[in-house]
Amino acid sequence: MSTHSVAANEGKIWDGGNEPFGASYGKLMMWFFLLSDAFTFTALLLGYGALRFSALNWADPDVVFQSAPGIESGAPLVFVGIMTFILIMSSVTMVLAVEAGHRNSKSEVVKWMIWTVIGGAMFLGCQAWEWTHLFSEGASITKNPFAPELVPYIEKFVAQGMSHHEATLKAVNEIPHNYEFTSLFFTITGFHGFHVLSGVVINIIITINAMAGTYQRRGHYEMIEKVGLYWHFVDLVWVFVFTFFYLV
Amino acid sequence: MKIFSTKSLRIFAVGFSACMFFVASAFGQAADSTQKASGNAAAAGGEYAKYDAKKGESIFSIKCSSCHYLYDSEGKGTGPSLHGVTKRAPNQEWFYKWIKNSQALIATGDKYANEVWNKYKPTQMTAFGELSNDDINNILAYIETTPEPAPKAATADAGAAGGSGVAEEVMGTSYYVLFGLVIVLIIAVILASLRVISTLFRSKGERLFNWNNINGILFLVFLIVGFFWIYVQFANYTRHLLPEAASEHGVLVDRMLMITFALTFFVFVVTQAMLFYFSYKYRQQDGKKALHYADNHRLEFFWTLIPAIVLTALVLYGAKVWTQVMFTDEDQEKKALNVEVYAYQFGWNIRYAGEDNSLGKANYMLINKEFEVEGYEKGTNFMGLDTKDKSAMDDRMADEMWLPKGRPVLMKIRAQDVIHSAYMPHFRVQMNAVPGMPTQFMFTPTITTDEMRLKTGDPKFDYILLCNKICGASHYNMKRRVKVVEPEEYDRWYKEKTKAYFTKIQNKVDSAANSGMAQLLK
Amino acid sequence: MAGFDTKQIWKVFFILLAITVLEFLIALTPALEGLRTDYKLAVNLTYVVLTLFKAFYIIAYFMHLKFEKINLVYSIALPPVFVIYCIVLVLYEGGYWNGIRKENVTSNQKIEQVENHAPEHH
Amino acid sequence: MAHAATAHHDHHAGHGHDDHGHHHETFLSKYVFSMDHKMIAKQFLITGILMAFIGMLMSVIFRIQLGWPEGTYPWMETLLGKWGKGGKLSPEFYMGLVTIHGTIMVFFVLTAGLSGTFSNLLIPLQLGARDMASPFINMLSYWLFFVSTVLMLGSVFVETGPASGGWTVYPPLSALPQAMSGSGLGMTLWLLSMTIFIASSLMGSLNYIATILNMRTVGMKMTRMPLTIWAFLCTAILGVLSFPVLLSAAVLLTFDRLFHTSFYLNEIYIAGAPLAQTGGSAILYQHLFWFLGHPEVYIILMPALGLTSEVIATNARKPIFGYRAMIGSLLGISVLSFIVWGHHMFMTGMNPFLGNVFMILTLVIAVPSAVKTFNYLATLWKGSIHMTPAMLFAIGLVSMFISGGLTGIWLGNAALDINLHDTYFVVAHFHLVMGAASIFGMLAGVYHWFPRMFGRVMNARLGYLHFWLTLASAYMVFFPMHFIGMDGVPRRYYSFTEFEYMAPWLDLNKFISISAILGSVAQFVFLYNFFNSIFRGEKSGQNPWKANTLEWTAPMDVRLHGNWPGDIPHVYRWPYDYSVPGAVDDFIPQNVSDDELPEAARSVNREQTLAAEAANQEKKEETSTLAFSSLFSKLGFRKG
Repeated sequence: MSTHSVAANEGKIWDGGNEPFGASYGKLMMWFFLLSDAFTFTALLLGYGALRFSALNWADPDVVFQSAPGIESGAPLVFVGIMTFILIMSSVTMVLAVEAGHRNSKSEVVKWMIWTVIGGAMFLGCQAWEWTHLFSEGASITKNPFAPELVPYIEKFVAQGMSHHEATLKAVNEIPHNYEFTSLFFTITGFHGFHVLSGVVINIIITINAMAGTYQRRGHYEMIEKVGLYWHFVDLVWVFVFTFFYLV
Repeated sequence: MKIFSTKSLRIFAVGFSACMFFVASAFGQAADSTQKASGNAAAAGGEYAKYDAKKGESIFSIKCSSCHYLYDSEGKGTGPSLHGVTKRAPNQEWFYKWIKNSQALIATGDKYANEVWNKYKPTQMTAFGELSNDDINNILAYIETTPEPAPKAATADAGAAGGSGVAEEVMGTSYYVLFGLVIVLIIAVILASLRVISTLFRSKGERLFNWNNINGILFLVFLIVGFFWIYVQFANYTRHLLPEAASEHGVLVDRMLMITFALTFFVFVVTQAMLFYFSYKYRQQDGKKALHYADNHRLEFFWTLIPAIVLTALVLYGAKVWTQVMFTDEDQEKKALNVEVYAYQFGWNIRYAGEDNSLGKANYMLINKEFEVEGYEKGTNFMGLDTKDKSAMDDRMADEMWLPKGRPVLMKIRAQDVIHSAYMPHFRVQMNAVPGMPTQFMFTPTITTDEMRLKTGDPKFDYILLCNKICGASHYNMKRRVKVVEPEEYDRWYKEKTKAYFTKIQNKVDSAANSGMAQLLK
Repeated sequence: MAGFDTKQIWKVFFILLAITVLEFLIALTPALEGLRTDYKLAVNLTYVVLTLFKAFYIIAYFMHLKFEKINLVYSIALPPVFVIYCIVLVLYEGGYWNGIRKENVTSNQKIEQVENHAPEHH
Repeated sequence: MAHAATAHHDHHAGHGHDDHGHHHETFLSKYVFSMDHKMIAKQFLITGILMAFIGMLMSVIFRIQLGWPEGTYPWMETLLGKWGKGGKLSPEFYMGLVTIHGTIMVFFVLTAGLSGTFSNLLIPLQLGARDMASPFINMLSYWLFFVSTVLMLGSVFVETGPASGGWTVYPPLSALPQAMSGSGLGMTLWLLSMTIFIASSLMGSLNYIATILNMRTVGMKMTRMPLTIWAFLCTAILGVLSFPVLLSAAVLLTFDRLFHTSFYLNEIYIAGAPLAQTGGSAILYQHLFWFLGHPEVYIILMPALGLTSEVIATNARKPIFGYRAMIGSLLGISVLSFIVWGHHMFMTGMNPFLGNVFMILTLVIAVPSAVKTFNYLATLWKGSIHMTPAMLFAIGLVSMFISGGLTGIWLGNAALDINLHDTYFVVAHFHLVMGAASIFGMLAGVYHWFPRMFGRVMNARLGYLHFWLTLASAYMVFFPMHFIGMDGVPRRYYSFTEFEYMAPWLDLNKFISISAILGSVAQFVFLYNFFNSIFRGEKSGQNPWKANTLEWTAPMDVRLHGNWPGDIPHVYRWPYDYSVPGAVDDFIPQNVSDDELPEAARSVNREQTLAAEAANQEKKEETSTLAFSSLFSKLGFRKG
């Protein structure tokens, strides 16, 4: 076996002095980092799954997410649909930037990168709106106005002459209830949002670099590819968050 | 040529100062313990003489002793030592409030309460809402009228082997410290002299020591001495191990343990012997060359396959025992004696199902709430029992866990604050107590406490329930006595216990056994 | 470079869009209300499967994994097997907790009780 | 051919491999914010040693409490202040010491100190790379580690005391400041420190993986890598996949603490009031924690096993037995380690059905472990063992690994775990198998590669003294604990005076404490030897142990950034060609090609081994003049 001594390099990919994965160390590190980050999100979603499975009741997503700017209620999931579309769209522009990078086309890279940054910023804006809206409904990381056990109280308070909104706020502030749903929602979407935010920041930096011609000088646009991987990963995570929080 | 090089001197200095450090500590300790005056006992507490110190003692031993000692426990218990506490606190009323809920008292801005809090915070005292003012007076009576025990040396009853009383204790300590000192000294002397001798030899161009031989031989010596030492340990320590399992499934567990022990010990002896013997045998010697021998697939195949087969057998057997122990069907559970242990920092509340053999439900939000049930007196609901659940009404509270021999026991385990673990080593029973997630363990005690006392030859033997999951400062002192008795004796005790739970209510239930109360229970 | 041409990218985009729209249809079509309540598990599994499809397209095409060397593909695709194992076990465990919780709901954990003894709330 | 390697490096513009030797170095860039992997390795090592001593002295303090529970020591009050009132260690601080001792030892000494040091030192050197893939991230990894150690030690000095929930910090105990004093600021610092540590570990691991995959020199096939590198690779993969799960667990715990969420809290009544936080599950944390926690055990152990493989083969002058089986068992252990975490939770209220699943998978791990043990024994068999201090420690590791590993068969069995869970038996088990064994591996590594780090050799006789004292005291401390544990004595108890049935063990506890103190004193011998040898040790030759691996071909000028002047040597063989029949010397370095060897030693394979051995007997006295003309023969170090 290994005691066989052969010529140093027969040109096989695993023989050393080579890149067996056909990827530079930077790309490899990004891939493995993403794998690692995937486990972080997995653990969070696992916590979500286990707690949801163990809970005796759970908020109905159709009720929670039924608002969009301009529509106070009655449009379930429309807004998150828009958010999903924005994020997928920005993923597409990112791929287009990478593709342009392969053709060493600086102007196109910059164009698509700017679109990607805009997409990311729009997504963040949407998330900010959604959070604000939920806050205004009385939700926070430790308050869950959608908890089914609050419904009778809200009804009671409404019967006492309060508006539905007031009654909800009163109930959520005074009655102990299970707020796992909102805790998990804000934690996980927050963690995802944090990833989007850092992605946008990184995208801005590399857009500026691309404008300045750094990658042109370097001769390749691999940096765009690496950052692109990260950006798609953020999209990927959203796909799961979307399914598990909004649909299931 | 220097006889004492700076290097050897320095090694010596390090070792020596380390030893002196411990010797000094030991004597510091000796001096300290001899100074412990046998202070004048029982002087205080005159005004508490009218209360029942005996009752107070029993409550103290259950509720207080995890964290408090009576005398001189500087640094030992989690809380202060209590003798003389009535002189420190403002008045009797203060104790009622403090013991029932110290945090609430602190929040009111009470001066002394805050003083105590500032001294001990953030360690909090468990709230004992269930204690009545009378109970508290009884405890105080016990605290203030109990004389300080004479120093250990006089009583000299400390445990079977541990040995000893203060004087011997100090002797023991010094002995060990001196022992350590001597070893280090010897090593230092050997080192220094080796250095001198080898320098002498080296100056003549010779090597005195063949370290390969020395280390090789030391491996052999280590092997022999080590095995002898292990033998000595088995000879000395096996008698201190747990006595035979006192439960039905415990016998299975023990059998499994013996098989695993035999197997692993055999492998242990063989592989360690091979390792050290090879190290000795194949040490480098002049004229000997190593064998170039890189692998042997047949050999490797066998020593993969054999452990795999053995382990498969172990796993299957283990899974069988585990399944037998842990999986109980509902019928069995209904027939079994239903007992609940409710862990809190730092103690256990024990509840028995009533005549319906069904434990009432409980809700953590009701703990220590005043409760009022129609027809009952007001009381404090210290286990958070569901006052609407009829099966809770006849549940009984006990200070000790008594179990009838030969009857399956379904132990329901709950925790009030943090994770604890209900561990009863003699029954081979253990299960964590998780807040918000009741767990259970079913077992059948087979040996009564008295029988076990005969078997172990220890007249003071007792089964014990202790906490085995880190739960806070007094984790090490969270215990409850368990007593296994003949079924008839258990029945007698159980009937007596009917008075113990829902103290105030139960008195009434008894006095009005034929009234509406009894009907309510049905 | 293989796998990167504008046509392909837009094609994948439309596939992703189509799957998402399908998910919305399942979630929102009033006619399917009965299906959603009666076959909750099956509907949820459908969502999960559709999500996995989306994930596949993102990873394979956008992240370009499909066109990488097979070594890289395996080293990225295999570790999530642990995740699946972990998910199965932990969800199973969650279901077990649910059983225990159901068993221990107290009869008066309902409104009055909670109301009378409401603890301080953060 | 050599240009392949350089060309390959040019490809990664932007990091400073190629300017070795040229750039101007200040004190800061050379010793503090160095990006040279050798310097970073030294930084990890010295921080690790420092941490090890802190952790060890903590254990001495609580061992004194356990050995002499009634004793009072004036110096304790001087040292610990309010935690040692009246010269007596307080129960709160005892818990804190136990926790910080565990955390420091597990994460800072045996994860960062062991794997960080040797991965950094050996991966580029043994693979023939100029540096890590990303020297900058490598530097960042060390400094994040450093920050996390500072925070962790800071936890000891906060007013409410250090984190004290045990190193596993199970909530609710760790989530609620009301539950114990250590759950205050100390706990927050613990979590913060761990978060930073995870980032550090992740950066390190990514670097190791990328370097191992991409930066091997020409001819360094995966199947020619030394087992050390295989071990580091598996370790890094485990780290990348498992640490993030702890990160999530820590984030959720932090939220429970700071924002009053209730991921881990349910139906709690504490400090005289019901807690508003409800609806979570304490067991969820345990699942997440042990999903990391179990691989972590192997993250600790595997580098030690890797180092030992190399040290044993080199010093027994034999090829490591069953190289492929060794790799296979490393991979097997890695994979299995992800699916057995539940064996830490048999008694925690986990679904008993899962108990069966986890038990079966757990005991499967024993098989690759057994293979490793037997392979070590077979390597020693008919060897020519050079008793260097490193070799002694490597043998010690095998002994500890056997002793501790066998009790794993007990604890992995759910039925036995009923009575052994959380007792001293567990303490004995993991201290032997992952504590002592890994420390032994680390020490073996330090003695063996000290010349590579500092250009000097550590004093062997002090090494022998250190070894024998350490071996003896390790067994004296941990072996008797099995008996205590089998008697059902729980761990993490502040004293054993409160229970009658524990009384017989008071004497033995004294013995254990004395042994622990003895063992700790012995470590000062090492400390002295280590620092003394850095400055005054005997200068090492080029290849002091006559080893085959590439690191000994690089010039011993430790300041050289870039490792090899000129071209990186190519590799022609596996690293275990020791005592090859027909060869002149009893070792053939990896960079020696067949052409440079005598005819008889070429292309030796298994089948030919015995025949060649016979031939070798005849030619024993013969010295071939066809000696290889490599770097080694020119250097002409002493023989014998």
